[in-house]
Amino acid sequence: MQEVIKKRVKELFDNNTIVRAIGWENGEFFYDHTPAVFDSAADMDVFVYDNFCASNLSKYLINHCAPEGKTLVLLKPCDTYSFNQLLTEHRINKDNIYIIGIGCDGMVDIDKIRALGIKGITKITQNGDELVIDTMYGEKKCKKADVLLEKCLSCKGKKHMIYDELISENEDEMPQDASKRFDLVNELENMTSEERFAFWQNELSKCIRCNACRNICPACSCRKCVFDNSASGVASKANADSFEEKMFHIIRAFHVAGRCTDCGECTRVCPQGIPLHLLNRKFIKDINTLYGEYQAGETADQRGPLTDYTQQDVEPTFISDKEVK
Amino acid sequence: MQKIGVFVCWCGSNIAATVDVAEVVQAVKTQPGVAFATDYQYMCSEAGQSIIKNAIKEHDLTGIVVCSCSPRMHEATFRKTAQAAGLNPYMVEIANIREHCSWIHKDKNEATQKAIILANAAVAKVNLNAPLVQGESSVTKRALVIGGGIAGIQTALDIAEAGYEVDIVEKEPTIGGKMAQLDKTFPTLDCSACILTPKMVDVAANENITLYTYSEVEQVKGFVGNFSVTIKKKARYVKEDLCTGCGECMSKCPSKKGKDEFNCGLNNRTAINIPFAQAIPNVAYIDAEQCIKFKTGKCGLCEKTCSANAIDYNQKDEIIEREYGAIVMATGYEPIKLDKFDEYQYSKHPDVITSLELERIMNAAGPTGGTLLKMSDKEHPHSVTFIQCVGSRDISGRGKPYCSKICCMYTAKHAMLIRDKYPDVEVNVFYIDVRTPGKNFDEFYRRAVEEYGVNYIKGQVGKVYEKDGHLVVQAVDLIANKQLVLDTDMVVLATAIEPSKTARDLASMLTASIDTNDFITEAHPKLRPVESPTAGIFLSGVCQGPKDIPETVSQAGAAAAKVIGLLAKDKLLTNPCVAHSDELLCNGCSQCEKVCPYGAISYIDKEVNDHGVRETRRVAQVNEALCQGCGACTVTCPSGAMDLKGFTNRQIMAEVDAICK
Amino acid sequence: MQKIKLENINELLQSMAQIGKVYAPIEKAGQVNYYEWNKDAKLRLDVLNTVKSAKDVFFPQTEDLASFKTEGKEISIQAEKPLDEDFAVFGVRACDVKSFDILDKVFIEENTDEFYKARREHGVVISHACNEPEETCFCTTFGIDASAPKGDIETYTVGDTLYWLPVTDKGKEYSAKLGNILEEADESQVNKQKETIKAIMDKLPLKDVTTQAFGAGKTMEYFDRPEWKELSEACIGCGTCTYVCPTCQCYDIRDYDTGKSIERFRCWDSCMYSDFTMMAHGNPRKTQTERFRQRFMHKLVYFPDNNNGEFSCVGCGRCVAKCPISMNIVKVMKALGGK
Amino acid sequence: MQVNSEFKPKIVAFCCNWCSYAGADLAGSSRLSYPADVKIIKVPCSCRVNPLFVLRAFEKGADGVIICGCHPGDCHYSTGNYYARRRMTLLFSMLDYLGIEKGRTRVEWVSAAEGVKFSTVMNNFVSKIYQLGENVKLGDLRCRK
Amino acid sequence: MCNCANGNIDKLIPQLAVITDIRTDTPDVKTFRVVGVDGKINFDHKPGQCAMLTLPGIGEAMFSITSSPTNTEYKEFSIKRCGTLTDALHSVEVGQQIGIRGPYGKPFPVDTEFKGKNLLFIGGGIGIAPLRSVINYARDNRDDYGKIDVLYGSRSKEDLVDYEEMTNEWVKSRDFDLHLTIDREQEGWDGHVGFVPNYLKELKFDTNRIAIICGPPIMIKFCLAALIEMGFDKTQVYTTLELKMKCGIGKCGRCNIGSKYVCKDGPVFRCDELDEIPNEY
Repeated sequence: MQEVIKKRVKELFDNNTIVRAIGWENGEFFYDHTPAVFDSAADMDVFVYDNFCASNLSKYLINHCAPEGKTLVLLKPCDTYSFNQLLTEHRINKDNIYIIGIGCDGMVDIDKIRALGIKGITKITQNGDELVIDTMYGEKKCKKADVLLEKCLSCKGKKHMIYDELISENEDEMPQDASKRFDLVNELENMTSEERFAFWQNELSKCIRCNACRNICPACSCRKCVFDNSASGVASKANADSFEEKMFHIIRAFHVAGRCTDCGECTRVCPQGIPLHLLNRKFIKDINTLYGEYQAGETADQRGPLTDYTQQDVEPTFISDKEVK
Repeated sequence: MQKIGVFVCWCGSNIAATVDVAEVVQAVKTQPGVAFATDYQYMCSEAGQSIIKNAIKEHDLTGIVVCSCSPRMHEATFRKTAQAAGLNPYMVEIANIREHCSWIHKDKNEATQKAIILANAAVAKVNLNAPLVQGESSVTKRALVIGGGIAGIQTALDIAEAGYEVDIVEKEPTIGGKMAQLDKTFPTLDCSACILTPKMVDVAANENITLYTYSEVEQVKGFVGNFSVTIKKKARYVKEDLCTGCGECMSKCPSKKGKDEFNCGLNNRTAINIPFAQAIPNVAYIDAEQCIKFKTGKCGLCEKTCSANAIDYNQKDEIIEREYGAIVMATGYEPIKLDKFDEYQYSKHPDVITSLELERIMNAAGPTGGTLLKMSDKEHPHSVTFIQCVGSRDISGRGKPYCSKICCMYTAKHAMLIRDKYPDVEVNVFYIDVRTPGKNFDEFYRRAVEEYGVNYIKGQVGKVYEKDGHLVVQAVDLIANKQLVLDTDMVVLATAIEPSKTARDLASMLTASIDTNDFITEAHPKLRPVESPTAGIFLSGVCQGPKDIPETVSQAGAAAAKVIGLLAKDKLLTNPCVAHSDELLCNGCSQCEKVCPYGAISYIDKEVNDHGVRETRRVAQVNEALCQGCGACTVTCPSGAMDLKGFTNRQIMAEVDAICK
Repeated sequence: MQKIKLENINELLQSMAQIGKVYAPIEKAGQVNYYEWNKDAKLRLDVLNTVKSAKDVFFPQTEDLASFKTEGKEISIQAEKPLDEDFAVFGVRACDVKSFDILDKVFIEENTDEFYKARREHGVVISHACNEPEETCFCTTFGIDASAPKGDIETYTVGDTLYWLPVTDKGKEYSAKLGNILEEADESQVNKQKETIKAIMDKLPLKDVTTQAFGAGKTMEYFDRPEWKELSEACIGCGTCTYVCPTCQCYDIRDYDTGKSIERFRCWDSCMYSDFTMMAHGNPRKTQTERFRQRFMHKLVYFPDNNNGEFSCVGCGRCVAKCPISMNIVKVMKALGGK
Repeated sequence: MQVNSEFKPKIVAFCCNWCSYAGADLAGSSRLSYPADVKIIKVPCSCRVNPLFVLRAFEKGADGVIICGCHPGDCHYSTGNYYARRRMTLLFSMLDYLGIEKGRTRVEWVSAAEGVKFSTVMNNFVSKIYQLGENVKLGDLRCRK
Repeated sequence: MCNCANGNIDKLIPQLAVITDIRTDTPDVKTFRVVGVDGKINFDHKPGQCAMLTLPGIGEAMFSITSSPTNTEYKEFSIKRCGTLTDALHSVEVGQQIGIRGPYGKPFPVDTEFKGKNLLFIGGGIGIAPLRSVINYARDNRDDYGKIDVLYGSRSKEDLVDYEEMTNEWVKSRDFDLHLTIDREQEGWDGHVGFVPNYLKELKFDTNRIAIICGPPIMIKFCLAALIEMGFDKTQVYTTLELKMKCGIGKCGRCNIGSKYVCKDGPVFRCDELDEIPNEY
């Protein structure tokens, strides 16, 4: 697949369809690929596409859809939702963008492999459902499904929501575990209020306010975040008190509620491993149950659930009236 | 930092008895920004206002807080006071220490402490207030009246008489409304058509009035003084300017199966039709659903017949855009659907009719030529039974909770007319209460009972059923306290009335508030009964609440007076507490635009200088004349670019902080 | 040298806790950071890199400086007092130990920061040698020996035993207070272990990363290099690298209104943030490229300029592991220095 | 439930200008008492209430936050309270999810004519807050010192 | 306990002071006179140095001390309204207490390089603030310096800071010439009209002097170019830089340019020194 994509992108450079391409470039190791902007066909030599290209490239387009020349972007199926959402919000200009939708069969979490006790990894190759892992201490194997990134565990499907052309072999494959998407949210909801509080207190108190979750998020694309704006009255930088991280994460989740495509980047990048997607998914679940199924970014012309209403909407009292566990 | 003066009002003993005003004065003096504080018996009095004015001048105050009654009472007063002393009126905040404090608390210490906190919150807000200036907007000197019944007609005539242009939009092919369908009117028993049709003719003749019949309001944009309305004029397939109303086409039309709406569907009409003889405009229209030409492509008889060449099968709906300064809702009413009242057999038995149907039967132009006949066999009835409050004052949920107001009187009228014309007919009226408050109303009702021998029975009808070819009414006589089983030939249902089905959609287009029964809400039930809370929207007739004709006409005149008052102005002052977008923070995401009920937000590409970086960005712009200041947009804006003047994020948070201290 | 069985380590920590607070790598919600130890804490001496470095102990992410009260035009100032009690930080890896030297240069050598200095004076650094360096480690680049971690007391894990070697006077004094919980041991096991570790270090993939191209006096040579733009292209401007870095020391001073007083506190800040140098009339570092350059130029050129050629990086590899887009100082050094 | 007699809750009530604020005025002019712990902030419409304000109140030491607006369908701005309803439903649900006592937040629709309802609502809300006691889960401890 | 020069626990902790006088210089510049709560402020400064002023809850910012060190009674700060803190300062009244810490930065070399030299001060707008301290210091130690020229310009007559002091006191000094200019013609102004760099060229100073420039970046740039054109060497020209600052002691990282920290190594720079640091200001 990597070579097919590389060849095609080079062609597009050569026939002047595009002037730049956004993809991934090789890192120091086999797993640390960096998103990169390629300016010519020759640049594409270091292009890479494999099990470790998890980053969602759609947000880079905000700064790279300038008027001169077309920018090519490689989008995995889940990334196209973010792309559509950015289109909806007029943050990017499709006229200047050329999308190649590329197939994806799930991205691998290197930390999960390490957690299996596999050390000194030098190379990983995929063999069907299995990963063959070369290490300094000999060859190891594991099931790919066991080491998928959190965000891939509730894959929305292999279908691209928007593209100019496709390089994909599994476009129509349906997600296997979509039903499990809200399992953890349910689990939390079924805890007692005290247990939930303890869970989140424990998780959120790890937050170092590095803003990685915010800055990687394609929905958090504000030119200036309220939390960075000293004139907003709520600016804060580091957590001086346990309240501040709660404030930050609640408001962040609220600001992306109805706009979050559940791309999972926030959780992927959190250096402290906070399951931030569980905040976003809570909103998604509530929106789905209360206001009807909604998937942000499915198309570029939807009206978000928070800029919409029906006269019959549920009253907020339904929360306080819920049974106390 | 501001220099704030705080003025604590005693309101006689209303405040001072429960709140230690001196303590409040002492406490606020320590607040940041407070340069002066004092108290006085009645701040709203001349003397009180002088204290404020003098303090503003003497201490060079930049803002004031008045701790007094509700801002709904005297905010305007104190703003004027401030303005008179050279202070921007929006540098005034009121701490409501009467309604929200002294009047509801008994413990003096508790009330005093709360008053201090409320004062502190107001001070905290004023510290962040900025002077605001009211904008000006122009007034388009033309009014729109939606609905061409007696309410709309009267309003339009009055406005036109004052010299202003006025347009009427009527969804039916003719104006006249419900009143045109009535036979006689209570309590004078004069002929409805005779008093209405001259007014309809006046409308047609008035140069200031433009009629859009067979038309609907599609979209309303804008705001008081500057509404922009899209009107859809439905295709009549008859050229209005050519048709003479001669009626030849109707006599030739082979399609005769359409229900005659004017006669409540009691008889049929032709596909090409003029609703009634005095219709204004007196122009035919083609009901495309009934027309053979439209259904099969063949026929065309009317076209051949028409000597004026007025028929045009290719006519299209026409979209008209017009500007207005004021809009009057006169959308009127409909009788409710009776499908939930099966016990009366209305849908099953042709001799169970509604009162409006009876009006048509009694009318000389009606389906029976004015003769009272049973619709089942066109025979003369010997007994007629009226049932009151069908769907009115209903708490079962099947009907309406309110009293429809006109039924008692029109039933008395009907009963009296029947007894007058057909003394052989026995008339029974089942009622819950007979309500006759109105000039000559009770006298009228008593005449029905005493002079005309109408049999009034207090009690509810349990059910109506057919037996041996006639109807049986099963009821309770509450006074005699016995079950009644009554044979009768006709049953007339005094059906509840409800606002026109179009009212709710129109209200949302006009952003006029509407209540749960779909009556348009007035700005104040007592003091502003003909205005909607939305500026520039006025109410005429039953759309505001059940009314009879004289009440409707007086309200129509009142609405007209309000419209004239508005159109007479050259400029309107706008509310300065409007949304404002900081273009440096704006992402251009369009979320705010989606929730704005007034279409006040638009997006433009604009070059900005963001800390030395110059670039063109898509940014939100608020039309300050359109914005009404609800603030819905501010919460959709994640970056806080959109804020509301007078209620900024910082101001509200400052109040929160002060309260939670 | 002394030793204790790892299974008894809680007893050791218990005794240490009696002397003063003990900060150690402790797991909470799946992540290991330095927290104060208590008997319910989950000690993770095996984990190489904590998420936040040990600098958190001496230069905490947030700390109060002063408290103001205002009334009318009057103000009262109540300054926070620097720490005045002894504590220990246990399990510090060689790279983090070295980072304290770098922070000392910033906070103590000139314009001394009393809050930091007090913590350094009161804190005993108990280091822990690395047994299984990871592929992200490149401490050797900065001359750090992971097998001999320095600090006031060095510790080593060999098999099921923790070896304990007080190095400085402060370390010896501290060890003396522990009584006889540790038993005497010889150094042979530890020395053997050191050799093994060194052998592994020689095989690490980043062992060849070199600082040769960088150092004092090279500001103008590197400042306008075109690579900065390419390298920074993917940078999302978060503070992850800064906040996990043991040597980054930028901070902000902010006020918080509690309603009763104004608390002035200091907190970490990041030069990667877009508002870091923002002023009302402009920003001298307008794009992420300039901010990105600043961070690496500071570590590789500016800091050496002011500190006799010493680099402000210890090769701990946290940024290598944690950067959301996998851009890091190693890639920067290779891209700029290799050519 | 143990009730601390010393506990004086801080309760912030956001009231829309057109209905609920007027309802509170009516409660006042009708002398319908409710505890002084409630302090009202006037906003033009319930849709002006930003979740930030609610959290800000808790941050600074509030024990309860209640938002009052016109009945759905009666909004002066026609649609404001519909948006407010969705926003607050989701926000409150999130707070509950984070383990914050759900009784601390509430939305009530109170019209200008419902002075009695205003007073009843406030009495009920305040007694609920007394039951819950001090808000320790969602506040900045520096403000509680 | 008190290890610091300013008698406080740490350099970052301000000491209490009080504003004893507020002078409105221009529509957006006010000069504040500050003394310690118990009389004197317990730190001395040299011309060109700065101090951090605090209004609790609003914030802290660095300002140039505009009074001369020869005046030990008080310190003055000329402050232009341009942000949250300066807005707040502009609204306070005499008697307001504030926090102050300092002195920060490297001063002008008044006792070394400047000594015995002719001095040419070039200021624009609020840029006169740091210069005023040096000018008054030089006037107070008149014998130590040669000819003094002050070239100062602003948008309009109203925007000339310290106009009264300049025209009433400075001009009375020995060997002292004041050259004022405003950007545009204005009624009631019979002085020079034109931008500072242009006026500088017109005045044709010889190179036997040291030039000190302070003003908006664009003015500094053109004045420096003009001076070079006139034959000045960069080592004869001094200027000051302005960057965001928080700590004032070269640690917080904001004002770092190359290996320099403006708060500690500046704000005064000799123009040849600027060539050695990246152009990131």
